[in-house]
Amino acid sequence: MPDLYHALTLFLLLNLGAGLWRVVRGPTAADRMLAAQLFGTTAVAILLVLAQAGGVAALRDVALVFALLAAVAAVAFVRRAWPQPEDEHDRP
Amino acid sequence: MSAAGFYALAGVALVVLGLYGLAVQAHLLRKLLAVNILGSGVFLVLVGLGGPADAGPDPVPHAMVITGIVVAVSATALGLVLMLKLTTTSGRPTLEDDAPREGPEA
Amino acid sequence: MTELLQGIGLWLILAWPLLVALPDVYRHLPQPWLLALAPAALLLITTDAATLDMPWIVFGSGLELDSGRRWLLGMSLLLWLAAGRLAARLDPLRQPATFTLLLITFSGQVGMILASEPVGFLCFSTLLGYGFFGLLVQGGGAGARRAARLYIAALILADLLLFEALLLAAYLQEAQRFAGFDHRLEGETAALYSGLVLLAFLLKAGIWPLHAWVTAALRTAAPPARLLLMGGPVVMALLGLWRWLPAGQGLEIAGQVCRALGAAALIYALLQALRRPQPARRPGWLVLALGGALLLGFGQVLAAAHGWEGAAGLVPALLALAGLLPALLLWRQPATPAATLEDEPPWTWLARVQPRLGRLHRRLLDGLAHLRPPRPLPPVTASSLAGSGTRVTRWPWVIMALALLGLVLGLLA
Amino acid sequence: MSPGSWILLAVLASSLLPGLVIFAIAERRVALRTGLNLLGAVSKLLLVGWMLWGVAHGHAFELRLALLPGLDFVLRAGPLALLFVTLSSALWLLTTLYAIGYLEGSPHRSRFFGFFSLCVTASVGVALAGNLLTFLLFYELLTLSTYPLVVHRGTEAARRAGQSYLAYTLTGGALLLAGTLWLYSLAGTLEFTATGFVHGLVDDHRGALILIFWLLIAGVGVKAALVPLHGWLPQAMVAPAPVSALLHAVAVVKAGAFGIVRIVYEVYGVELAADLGVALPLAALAAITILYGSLRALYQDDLKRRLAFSTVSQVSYIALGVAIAGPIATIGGLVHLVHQGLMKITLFFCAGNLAETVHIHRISEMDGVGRRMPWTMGAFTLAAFGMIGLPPVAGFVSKWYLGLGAMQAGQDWVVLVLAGSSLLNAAYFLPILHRAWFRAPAGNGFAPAVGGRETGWLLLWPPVITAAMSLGAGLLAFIPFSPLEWVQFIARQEFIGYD
Amino acid sequence: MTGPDYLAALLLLAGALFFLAGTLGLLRFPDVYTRLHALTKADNVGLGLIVLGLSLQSGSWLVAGKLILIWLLVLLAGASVSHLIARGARLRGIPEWRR
Amino acid sequence: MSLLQTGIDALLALGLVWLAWRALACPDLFRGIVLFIAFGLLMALAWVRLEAPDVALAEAAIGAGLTGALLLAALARLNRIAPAGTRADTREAWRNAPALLLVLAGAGLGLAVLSLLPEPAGLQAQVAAELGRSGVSNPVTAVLLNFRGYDTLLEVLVLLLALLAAWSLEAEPPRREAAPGPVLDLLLRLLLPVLVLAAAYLLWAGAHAPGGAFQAGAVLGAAGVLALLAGWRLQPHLTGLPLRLAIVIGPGGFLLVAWALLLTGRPLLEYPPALAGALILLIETLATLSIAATLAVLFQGSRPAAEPPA
Amino acid sequence: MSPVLLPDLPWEALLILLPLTGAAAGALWPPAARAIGLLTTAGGLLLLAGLGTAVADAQTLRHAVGGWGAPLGIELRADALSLVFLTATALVGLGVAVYADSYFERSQARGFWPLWLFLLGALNALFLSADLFNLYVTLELMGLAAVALTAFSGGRAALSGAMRYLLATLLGSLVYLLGVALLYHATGTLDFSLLTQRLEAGPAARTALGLMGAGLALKTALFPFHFWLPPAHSSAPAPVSALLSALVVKASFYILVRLWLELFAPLSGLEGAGTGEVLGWLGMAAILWGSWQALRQPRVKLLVAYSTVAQIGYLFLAFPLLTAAGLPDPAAWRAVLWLVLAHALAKAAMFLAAGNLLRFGGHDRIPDLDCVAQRLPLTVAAFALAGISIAGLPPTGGFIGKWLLLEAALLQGRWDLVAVMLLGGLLAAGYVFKVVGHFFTPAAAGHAARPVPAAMEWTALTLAILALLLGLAPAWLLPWLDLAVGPGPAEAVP
Repeated sequence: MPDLYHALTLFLLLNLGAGLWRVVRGPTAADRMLAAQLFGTTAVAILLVLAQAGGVAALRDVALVFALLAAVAAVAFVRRAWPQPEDEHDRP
Repeated sequence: MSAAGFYALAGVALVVLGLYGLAVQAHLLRKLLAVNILGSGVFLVLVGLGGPADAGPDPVPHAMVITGIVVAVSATALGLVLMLKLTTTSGRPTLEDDAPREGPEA
Repeated sequence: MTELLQGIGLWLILAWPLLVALPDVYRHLPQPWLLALAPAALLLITTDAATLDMPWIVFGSGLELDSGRRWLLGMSLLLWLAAGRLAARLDPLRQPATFTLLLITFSGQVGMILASEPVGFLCFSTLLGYGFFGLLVQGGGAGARRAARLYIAALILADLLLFEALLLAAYLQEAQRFAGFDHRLEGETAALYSGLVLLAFLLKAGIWPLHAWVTAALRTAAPPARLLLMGGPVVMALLGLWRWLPAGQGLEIAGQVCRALGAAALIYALLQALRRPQPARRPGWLVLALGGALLLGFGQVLAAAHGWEGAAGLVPALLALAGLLPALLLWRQPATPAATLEDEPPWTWLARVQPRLGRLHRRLLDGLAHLRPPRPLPPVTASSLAGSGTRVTRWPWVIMALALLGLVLGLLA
Repeated sequence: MSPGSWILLAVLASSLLPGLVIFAIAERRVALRTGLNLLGAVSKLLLVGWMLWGVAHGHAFELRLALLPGLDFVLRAGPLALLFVTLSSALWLLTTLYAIGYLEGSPHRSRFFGFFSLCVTASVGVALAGNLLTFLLFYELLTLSTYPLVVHRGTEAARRAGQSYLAYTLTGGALLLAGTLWLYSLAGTLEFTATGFVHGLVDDHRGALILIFWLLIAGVGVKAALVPLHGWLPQAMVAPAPVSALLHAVAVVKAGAFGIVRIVYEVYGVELAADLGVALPLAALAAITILYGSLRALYQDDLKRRLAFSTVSQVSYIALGVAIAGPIATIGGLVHLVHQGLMKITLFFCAGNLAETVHIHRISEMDGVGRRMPWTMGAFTLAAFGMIGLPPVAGFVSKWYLGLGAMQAGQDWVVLVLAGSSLLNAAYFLPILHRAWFRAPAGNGFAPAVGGRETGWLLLWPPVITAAMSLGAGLLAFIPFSPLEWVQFIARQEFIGYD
Repeated sequence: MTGPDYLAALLLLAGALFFLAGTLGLLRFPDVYTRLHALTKADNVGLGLIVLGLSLQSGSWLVAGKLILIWLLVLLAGASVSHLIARGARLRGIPEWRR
Repeated sequence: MSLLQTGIDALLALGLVWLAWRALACPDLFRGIVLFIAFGLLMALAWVRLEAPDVALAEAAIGAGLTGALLLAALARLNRIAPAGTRADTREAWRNAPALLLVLAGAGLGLAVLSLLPEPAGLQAQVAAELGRSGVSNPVTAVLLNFRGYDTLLEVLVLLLALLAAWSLEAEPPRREAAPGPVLDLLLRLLLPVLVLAAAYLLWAGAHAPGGAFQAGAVLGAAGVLALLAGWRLQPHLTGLPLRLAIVIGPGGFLLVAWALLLTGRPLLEYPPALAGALILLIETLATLSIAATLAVLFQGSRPAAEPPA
Repeated sequence: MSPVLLPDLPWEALLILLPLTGAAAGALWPPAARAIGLLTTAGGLLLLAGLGTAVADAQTLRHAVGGWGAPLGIELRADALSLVFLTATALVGLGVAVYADSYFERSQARGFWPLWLFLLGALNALFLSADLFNLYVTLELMGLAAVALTAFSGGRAALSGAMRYLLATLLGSLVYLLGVALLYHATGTLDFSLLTQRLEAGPAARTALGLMGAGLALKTALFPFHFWLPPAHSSAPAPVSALLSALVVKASFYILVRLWLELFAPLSGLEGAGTGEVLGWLGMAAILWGSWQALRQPRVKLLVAYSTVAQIGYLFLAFPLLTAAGLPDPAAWRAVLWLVLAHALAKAAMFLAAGNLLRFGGHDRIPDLDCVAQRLPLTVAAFALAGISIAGLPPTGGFIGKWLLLEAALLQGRWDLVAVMLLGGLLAAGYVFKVVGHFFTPAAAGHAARPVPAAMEWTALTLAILALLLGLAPAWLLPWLDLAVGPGPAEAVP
């Protein structure tokens, strides 16, 4: 079973790495932000798996914090940092 | 090599990256990013070197890193405010060519 | 008691004229001229001989009045009285300065006469010399001024030579009195010493071939100066020769030189006097001739090993006479305007060369000036402002990284 | 502390304290300031008189305070020190009087007199210093306290002159510091002694000693204006006349010259200096300076500049006398320290009078000024004669001993240098006299005298007094406590073989 | 491994597949709106399945509750953020993809 | 240590480095920040792998969450301030020579690090030995608030200082924001209580498990940030002394405890063993409040008093 | 010494807590900030006196924070070395505080006082700390406070300087922390005295030395890491500039000295000589480069800032002197400590004087100074006196320091150092008097005098006079310094 957990972790990590491609490519800021959101979720998943794998309950707290704060950056993006479309960030 | 070794070496790499970013990047926001990355690298070395020990992880570096993270966030916040203020005053978010020719304000 | 009085008297005849010479004093005295000379006259009449030793003055000075000196003192009194009369006729604007200078020269003259040792003699000769320079310049024409320039050049040179001679003598024999000079001068040093002294006093006396200033001065200077010329600087210079050179020591060479120069001067002066028809010129040549004659005689004495003692008493009297004689001739003669000068002084080539020398010298100095140490700190100017200010680029970061690398690698190596 | 040591502090304090108080005095309180100045000057003179009397009777004054480990702050009043101290304090009084008259009504007098007093304090300290460190301390203090005086006028020229002055003197100070430290690291002491303190090192450190000698000489040579370190001196002429007088006659150049004396005699000792082969080059340097200064002086039309180059020339007489390294020549050099001071201060006072009263700054403007200002020019004439070395003015005495000493030491060439210098002196002073006395004034003549006097009393008396003193110093050279007598006393005390 | 373990493993693998699908969608879909769609699959279903699998394994209701709470929180955040982003993209006029 | 675990660790380590590199090197600032947020996430995972859950918590709360929000907000302001032309931020500045040198330096550093790996020395034994007397059972909290409580005191003060420093610079006036919209409002209303609860939980858990004042404060601060983002503002009458009190009370309380202990004749910050737990909890509670307030206010950037009337 | 007068209190703890509490109180209740600030600063002096007597009694005071003791907890340590730096801090701090009271307007002052108290507390904490990581925290506290103060006036130059400073100080601290990490894992302790016992030469120690040295050198602005200093120090408000130049750069230097004296130099087998030489070369380069730059600056404050760069170079000259001897050479350290004191006082006075000039004329362009000597005599005196001390001219503290250092260099035959020191002194005199010269001249465009409060003039002058008095009192103070650098062949000095 632990091997499964670890394999799952590795898989999720690889998954995460693939998602990075979207962050790099964009093309719009929204896309990048979406990818970040996916990261957060994946990280929560990884943490939960690891908590189970290592028997470290505290990692669930970490996951909880992630889950709680996942929205903060995205909201900050939407409310503050999302550039107007005429800005160069959003040009494909 | 243990896993901790990976992280310690990654920390070294982050330090190098941070240094380089700090040196060659002009934009202040990026310089602040570089400082943060540099700091993360140092923290990684600090904890990573502790490695897996028989007596369990050494809590002292953990405490030190937590302290360091708070310092980093404080400094980053201050740096951001400074950068914004500077950009408001000079129109540029960089330090380039802004030799203080004019006198300071009395 | 009398000694004290005499001492005070000796002092007074020197100091009193100097005091009166101050214009502020002079102006407030009745008959200042006579008053100034009075102590000298009084002393001359009342005292035969007097000495005053002043060990704390300069290098231990002394004043002395003896029979020989009385002759000369008398001459001086007469001459200066006459000169005072002449000066009184001058342009009132010039009178005060002339009187002052006359009194200064008088003091110098009397001091030289009375001095009992060479340093004192030298001191007073300075007083006389520079005072007389003033007299020549004062009230004379352009010719007189030129003469004065020549004179002062000769004077400075002569004083220097005398200073050297004196140093030599003092070094050789630690004696600073005239009396002590006689003995230990020997060989080359003796020749050097006598050569220095001879040259110095010949310069001061204006003997041929160094006579240019004398003739010029006699033609163009103001009357009082002309009157004093022979009895003042010239005679005093000859007196100096007499005092400074150890007569009777068999200084052969010095004697020969003196004789030769004296004869040449005599002949030259006589020939010139005969060649020039103008009577106004004659006193000048007479003075020259007289000087030459005196020198000739002096040379004789100098060269003689013995037998000059008899002449000793005569010398001052002779000098006094020589001082008075031209004065008599010049008494009423007017000065010649400088414009009519026909014979240039023989040193005129110097005047032609001098500018060139001056240029050369100046060039040399310019060269030297460029060798000065580097300029002081550069001043701050507008242009230096524009270029400065800090310029902070990224390179320090790179350097820092380099240094970091160097440190780390250096330590690991 | 020896019993009489407080007097040394008192001598320093007598100018230091008034100086510090004067800084704080409001500009308009002339009487208070003047009173303080004079109180300080007179009390200093009295104290110095006391010390003179004491030293002449064999008392010793010494003050020793710990400064650094192994190094003390030492003040000692020996005969040599007192020579300089007396000169400084006497001339300070006169210069103060003169300055009061000279600066009447001009701005910033509190500052001026404050630094003036500091300057005198420093020069007295230089004189009294009992070891090289103390000497160095006061030497630099002198530089610093003189600087504000040089730039006092606040013009651009003054500022540049000040920069130049500092560039030279501070460099000199640095060299002196280097030499001092090096010497200290070798010898372990810096205490002045009558025959020098470095004998023991000569076997092991011959080369170092020679180098140190030149470092030290270069250090003090800047102030003594040895060629080629003299460049600051003529430039410093932009300062007011009392400052020039002080710089040239009393404080700065004399401190340098005095330093040379101390170094040659009391650090190295004459014999060692001769043995190391450094005395002769020093003499040659001094001789070159003498001639060079005179030559430069010939071509100056600005009166003060001419006097400045004359100073360059004349001060080196002191160095020359010291470097000849015989007792008689030393007497000549040391006595010239005083004589030159008296004469040169007279000349500068007179130049100041001319500038202040009839606004003459150039020699070409001096035609006929003798009639307008007979006393001033009389004093000037006397001092100029002294400079030329005509008997019986003081300069003659110096030259006499220098010449005699040179011959005694077998350095005959020095006599020629002296003769050449005299000729040049005559060549640049006599034309001035000629103009002043015998030429007719140009144009409308000079501004008429006010109230029948040629100038203010405070301006007139100091030069007349100093002129009289220079005459007296020569004429009465052998009376007790005359400079010459005192110098001979020094020579008797400090040179074995001279009596 | 017992039965629940297999179930849990299956759930976990399914969750992982959904994550993969979400990621692939994020990478392959042509515009922001369609990518949003893919992302929510990962959020909601992927994490949900993993949480479910882990809850089975945790053996404690408390832990299971906590896991589900975390999932709910992620759901809440994901839904809100997706909405906000979609709305923002519309407001900013980012064009929809059309075939 | 299985191969899988090594793979995870290697992947994480490489991912960290790659993310850092891209975050610094990519030409677009916004992308850089997003990558940096991702970097923070991975850092938290790395901490987990390094058996440092406390750090992971702090990193998750502060490093990933708050720093990201801070950076994004700053970027937003920057875009508003700087005209588009001058904002062109990144030159392609990667140059080879210094990079090479730095890599060499890094290699040297790495060697030094490797030399230490075999037998690192640590304090875990001492900590374990004294844990009983520290008043808490979580060793990290014991170190943070008892063994090295002095560091933490200074640390809290650093945060206060940063805030004061930011306040001493009057930032640009805040602008009016668009209405939050119903979804965001709902999100906030749902999330806020949870966040507060979570903060309280972390604070309470800190005594015996990973957690503590910083983490709790960060979570609470995130609540504040979220509220600010949703357009909530402090009532004007609260922006004065009350706000300052909230900010100062953490370090102030800590200092007061220190003074009180000093006055009883103890060394600096020596807790009586009986009271240690209570005192630590008190300090942590106050610190949590202050940290939260400070972080939220720092996010806002300027003094709340400068808000325009709504 | 006098336990009757001063009770036995934990002075070191009080010295740290008092300003920090003041800062917090000032932040809480701004209207009282001024009173709190002044009282706290003055109170620090009293506490320092208490600490001084205690140290005089016990030589080294150790204070185990939290009662835990060395390996586990943090220790405070007060000895003569820290006392030297604390004294400089207290004196300069008081002067600057009084000055700042007049300098800042009321509204500004409220912000200033807490920041200043933070800085003061951080400095005190730093000088009293014996723990490597605690030093890092104090460094950060100090650095951020300094940055905040630098940016305080809010002008463009100030902000730019502060930003640069922030980045430099963060970088320096982090690099230092990396070194700490290595040392901690090499030895398992952070405490100085334990480290001394446990540290062995090896790659870790060497790398740690290199890293900590580089980081601290960056924070100390040693050439060529000085790039951040002139913009920051010249653009900050005058009292802040004074604090930065006089104290803040000294703090990191203090750590470096500590590390060197207690950790690295005693390590046999560690080729410290090479490092010492490198630091010495950099010091020499700093002296020459800084002085030369100072000479070229058109503004007073920039000039003074570059002067700091140069003066820091002097401090680093001691490192080769120490290692060349093989053993600790107290002469060199004594000189350095003396220079630290003298420079702190003098440089503070100079910056305060420059602030007065700025207030007076509205600018600090050197050629445009307008007859300042007449109108601000006290300021001019302060600047000149301080400048004299900076240039190492007698009779000032700077001179004594330079003398001692030169002596140490000469005794070891280091002519290169001697030459550089002398040249540096000359250049220093050059730039000081470049300014002083312009004090006397009128400007091309003159202006009316603007009032400068008397307190500002007098504080500058007082500090300058203290620097001057320092030159007169070495006989009394040197024994203290000897205490600070430990026993050694001090008597070997002839």
